[in-house]
Amino acid sequence: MSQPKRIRKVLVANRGEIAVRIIRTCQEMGLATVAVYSDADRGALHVRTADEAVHLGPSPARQSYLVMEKLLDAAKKTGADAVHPGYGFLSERAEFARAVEAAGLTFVGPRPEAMEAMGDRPRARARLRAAGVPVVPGLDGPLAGEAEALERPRQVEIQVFCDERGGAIHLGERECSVQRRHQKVIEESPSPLLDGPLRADMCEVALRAARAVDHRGAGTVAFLVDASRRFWFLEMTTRLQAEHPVTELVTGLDLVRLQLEVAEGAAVPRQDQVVHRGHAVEARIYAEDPARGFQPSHGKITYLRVPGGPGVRDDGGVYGGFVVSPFYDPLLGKLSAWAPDRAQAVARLTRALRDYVVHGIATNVAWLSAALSHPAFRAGQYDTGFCADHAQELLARPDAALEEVALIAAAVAAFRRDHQEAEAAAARAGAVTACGSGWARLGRARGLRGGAP
Amino acid sequence: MSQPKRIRKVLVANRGEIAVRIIRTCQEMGLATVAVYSDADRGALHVRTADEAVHLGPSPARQSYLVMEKLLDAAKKTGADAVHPGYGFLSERAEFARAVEAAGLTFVGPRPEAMEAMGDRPRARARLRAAGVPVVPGLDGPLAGEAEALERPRQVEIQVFCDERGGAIHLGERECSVQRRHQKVIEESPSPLLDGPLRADMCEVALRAARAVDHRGAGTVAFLVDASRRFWFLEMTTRLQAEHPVTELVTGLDLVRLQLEVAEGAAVPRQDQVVHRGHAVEARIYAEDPARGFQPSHGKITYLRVPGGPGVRDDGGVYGGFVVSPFYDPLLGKLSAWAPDRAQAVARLTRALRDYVVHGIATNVAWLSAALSHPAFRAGQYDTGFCADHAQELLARPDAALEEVALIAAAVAAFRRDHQEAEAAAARAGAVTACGSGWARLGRARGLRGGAP
Amino acid sequence: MSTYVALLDGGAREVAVEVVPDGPGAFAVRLHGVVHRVDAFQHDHGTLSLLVDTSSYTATLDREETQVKVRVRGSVFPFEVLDERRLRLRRAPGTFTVEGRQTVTAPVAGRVVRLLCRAGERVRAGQPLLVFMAMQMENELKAPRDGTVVELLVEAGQAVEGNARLCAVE
Amino acid sequence: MSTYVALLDGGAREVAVEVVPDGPGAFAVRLHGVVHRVDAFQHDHGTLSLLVDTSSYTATLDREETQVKVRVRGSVFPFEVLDERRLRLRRAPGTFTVEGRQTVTAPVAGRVVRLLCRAGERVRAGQPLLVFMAMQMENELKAPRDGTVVELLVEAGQAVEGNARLCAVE
Repeated sequence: MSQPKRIRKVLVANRGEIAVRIIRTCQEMGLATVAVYSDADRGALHVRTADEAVHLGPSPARQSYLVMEKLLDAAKKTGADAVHPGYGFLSERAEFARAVEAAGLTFVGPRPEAMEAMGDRPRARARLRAAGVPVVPGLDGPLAGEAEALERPRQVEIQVFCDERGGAIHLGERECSVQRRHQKVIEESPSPLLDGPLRADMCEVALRAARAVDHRGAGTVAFLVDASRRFWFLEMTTRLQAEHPVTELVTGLDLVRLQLEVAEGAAVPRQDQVVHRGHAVEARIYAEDPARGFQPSHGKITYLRVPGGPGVRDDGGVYGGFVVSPFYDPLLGKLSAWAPDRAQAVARLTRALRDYVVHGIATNVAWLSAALSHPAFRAGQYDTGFCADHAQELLARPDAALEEVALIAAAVAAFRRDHQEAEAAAARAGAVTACGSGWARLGRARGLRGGAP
Repeated sequence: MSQPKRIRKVLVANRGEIAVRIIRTCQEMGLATVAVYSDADRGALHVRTADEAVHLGPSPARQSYLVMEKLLDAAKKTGADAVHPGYGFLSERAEFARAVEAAGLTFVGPRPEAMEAMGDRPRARARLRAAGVPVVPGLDGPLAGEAEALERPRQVEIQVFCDERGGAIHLGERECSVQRRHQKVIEESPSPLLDGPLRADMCEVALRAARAVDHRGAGTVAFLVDASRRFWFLEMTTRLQAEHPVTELVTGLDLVRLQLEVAEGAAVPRQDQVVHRGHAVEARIYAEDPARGFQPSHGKITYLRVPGGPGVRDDGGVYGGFVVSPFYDPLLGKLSAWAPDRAQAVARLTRALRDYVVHGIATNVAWLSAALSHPAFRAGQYDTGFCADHAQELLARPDAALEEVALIAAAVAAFRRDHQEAEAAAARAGAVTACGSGWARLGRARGLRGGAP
Repeated sequence: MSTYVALLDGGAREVAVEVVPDGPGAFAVRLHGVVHRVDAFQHDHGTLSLLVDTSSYTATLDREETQVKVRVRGSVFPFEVLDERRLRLRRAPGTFTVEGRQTVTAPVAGRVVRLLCRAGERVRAGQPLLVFMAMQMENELKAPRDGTVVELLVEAGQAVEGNARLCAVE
Repeated sequence: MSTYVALLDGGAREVAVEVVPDGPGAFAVRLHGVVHRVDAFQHDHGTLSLLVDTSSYTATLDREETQVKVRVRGSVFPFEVLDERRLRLRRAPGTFTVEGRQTVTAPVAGRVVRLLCRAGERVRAGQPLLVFMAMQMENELKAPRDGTVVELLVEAGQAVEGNARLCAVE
């Protein structure tokens, strides 16, 4: 067991919303932060939020965020004493964890051996089966097609946390069955499927799995649950998950703080200190166009207004004025809602999505609202087939009742435009100082009511 | 006891952040909403957020938000069946509550008699003294100077909730001692001053006061607490308080939902169902300039970015592009943070304020950060004299360590400007289509790196 | 009063909307025989806050020539909006192109900077005919239809009044 | 390389800052004898993201002529920034006003639209001397100092090259 050290400056080896998320907790803990960025991310929010920032290289991740030596150089240059990998990129590369520790820095994550043990899926499954963990049937060899092996499974994941001192706790489950092409879109905790005994069973098995690989820090044990409520181990991720906010909302814990504390050698809380309260739902806001086959959307976010109010949490990675580039995952941020019960939490998230305004690029906000409002989702009766089964229903169709409003809007706008053009022609007097590439612009500047009372 | 009715459409007789706050809960409950607005507020957020909006009249409140007949007309015109008064404006005018009920609508608040009983302070005090409530000494007659009558008091308020069926519960306290000229600025719950026995005593007395005036709905019983931890009744407000979010964050309850449910005749939860968890702090974001004697600041908000992340709640009443008018309270919104303990909650709110970006008008954001970072506040040892005692310390002074950065910024900006002017002179070729009132503008458009990767 | 006609469902449906201004930002709008009182407020990030009678909506308009896409509460409506003149042209029997002699006039008083066509020249619809300057800004005036420049009434450098006839295409 | 001098504390302190461009958005900046590598990125809502060596700052600049207020992390620094030429003028012995004959030249090639002064006329600093047009835009050129128009070298309508001498004030 390596001797954990006090952390003072954290290099966040990631970008976007998760980098911002990690920096926020570091700031609350009084830790200095170092961001890294590629060419495309010079103007990104995580660069502005961190105390320091180091340029890695060209925009493609393999020339920047995935180049271990560049990250280690950045840590050295800035005197960082810890590296938080976030999720994706290098977060599950044992080689990177090893290199970080070899450089005398703290890797905020599991030991490289545990990462290797879990990274090699067939071996991991064998090891877990030996430890008494039920593994998805008939899947000792193949790496793909797990979800297809069971009929209409649900995907339920248990958040675990282990420390260097042998402490291991769970923080309950996350229901992750709303997936589009294996990409999670909506997550919630608790799962509408689980009852007390099933939850207790799954959490116990999850801890058994974590112990079997000598896990340290945050980990997630994913299970498939079939229609008869039997469950099988699917995989274990040895890092923070994107959907960790739902667990934070329900337990009141800050998982990034816990990660950093465990990395410094602190003990995890006792299991009986973890108290669950209410219900949380998270929706991932993607820059993609559901009407065009969910094609990613790039370009400048010309206006952004995120919702707030009771029980709403925004985990954003962008800002108004930011240019979304085609190089990375199109996740703009995550919007979550907490409430005392599931119905209120879903209603709250639906309300909040209504207030989420993004101009300049396409997003999946309307699709998310449709998904949350779908009867199957409202009833909590959905599985990993939800998105595919209801693909057509979830595509926004115009609400016929609003057609009149749209007609009025178009007619009033046309009237104003015509009117302003006429007005502009009469407005030559003050024209010398006007700026415009045509006459209409002058008219618009003078003729519009708006922006001032 | 009037027969409460099912509420379907709520007219919110208010503006700004509290109107938006109320509308949000109505949306979550599936209730239709009606906003009202003055001339200055045509573009306000509450008008855009509500399902319907009715114009009241000119900008001054006495010609719009304070004109009872106009509000009743608006309710009639839209078929609203309930009126939520928010705070301020008509919220504590018994006459208004009476007129609303006379029109056959539900007033979301106490019965007019209870409002009158509390509105007449000397009589209220006599009545409460008779009920065994300790009243600020030597203050039977005068209405002003309560805080001055005690030496260095703290102001601690108990949130109570009563229903039509005789149910009365408390939701714990709010510490409201950070006040500037009797205007609260930062509130927290629980109070760092109270221990279990003192809290139990104060809550019990608060419920006695509420029962003495036959209160219904949300109420707040304010006490002054002296250095020896003795407490006296100061006043009772019979409406929602601006600082209710700290109570919501700690109890998990939605106070506006509770108000609406009680107005429909529902019972409040049992006292033992109210569970307190963690600590919450709220800061009020004002459009005012601390460097100029806290003079209100008006004009267009040219850019707004509100913070998010774990434990942060934004209750905003404005948006980027909104014009803050001089007619009303300069409160732009409230920023709150929750965490498992006080130190983390304060650190979290401080972190969030760092990310609060408002351009175009002056705000008190830097002042709030200074107040939260002050040793007396950090230690929880402050009273109603805090703002005055530390007035000089709380005014932001430039951090000398940043002078070099400012010099570099100014020099680089000057260099770019000069460089662009020179470049523009050489850029005549493509000039015919350029838009600009001077040569420099053309150069800026061409010469700047920014906004795109 | 101005009347607009919206073509919906690719022209399968046609709806007339009459607009009468009624004070700053206010309009009376007749649609399907019902007159609505409409208050329109333009937010500077490009959305229109509309109060239709008492109902509050936020509309985003995405316009390209006469085609417009209107987004209201997550619903998107694509249609074409024509004013009376354009509609009349559209309704010319048998064709949907601009017919007859089209005269190009000065939009405001100004000066002809440059001629880009000659009398008798064949031009395509949209082709620039001359550069016109007013209020210190140059604009190209374009051919309203395919055809021949049958009249050219001005020369480069000439000052003209607003509405002055400049040339004609037929 | 450009050298700027910042006057702080109302002129009581004077700090020189040298700026050398070093690639797109990048600069080498010498301050107090230390050279910093600076990367500047302009956000379109008017703030400047600055990476000074590795440190990340957001600066907001509020400029009025040579006076500038720079806000960094809640601290506001007011100072005056002069370039070398302005500094030389400032340092002219005994006075801080512009001295000697000042020649007004054409900023770029263009045309003199109108004269607003006559030779021999007394003018005040900042008073418009003539209207100059280039790139389809008009600009007023102003008197650099109080004094007399001692030379007037152009007339209305005249086309001139960039840097052409137009008039002089002394």
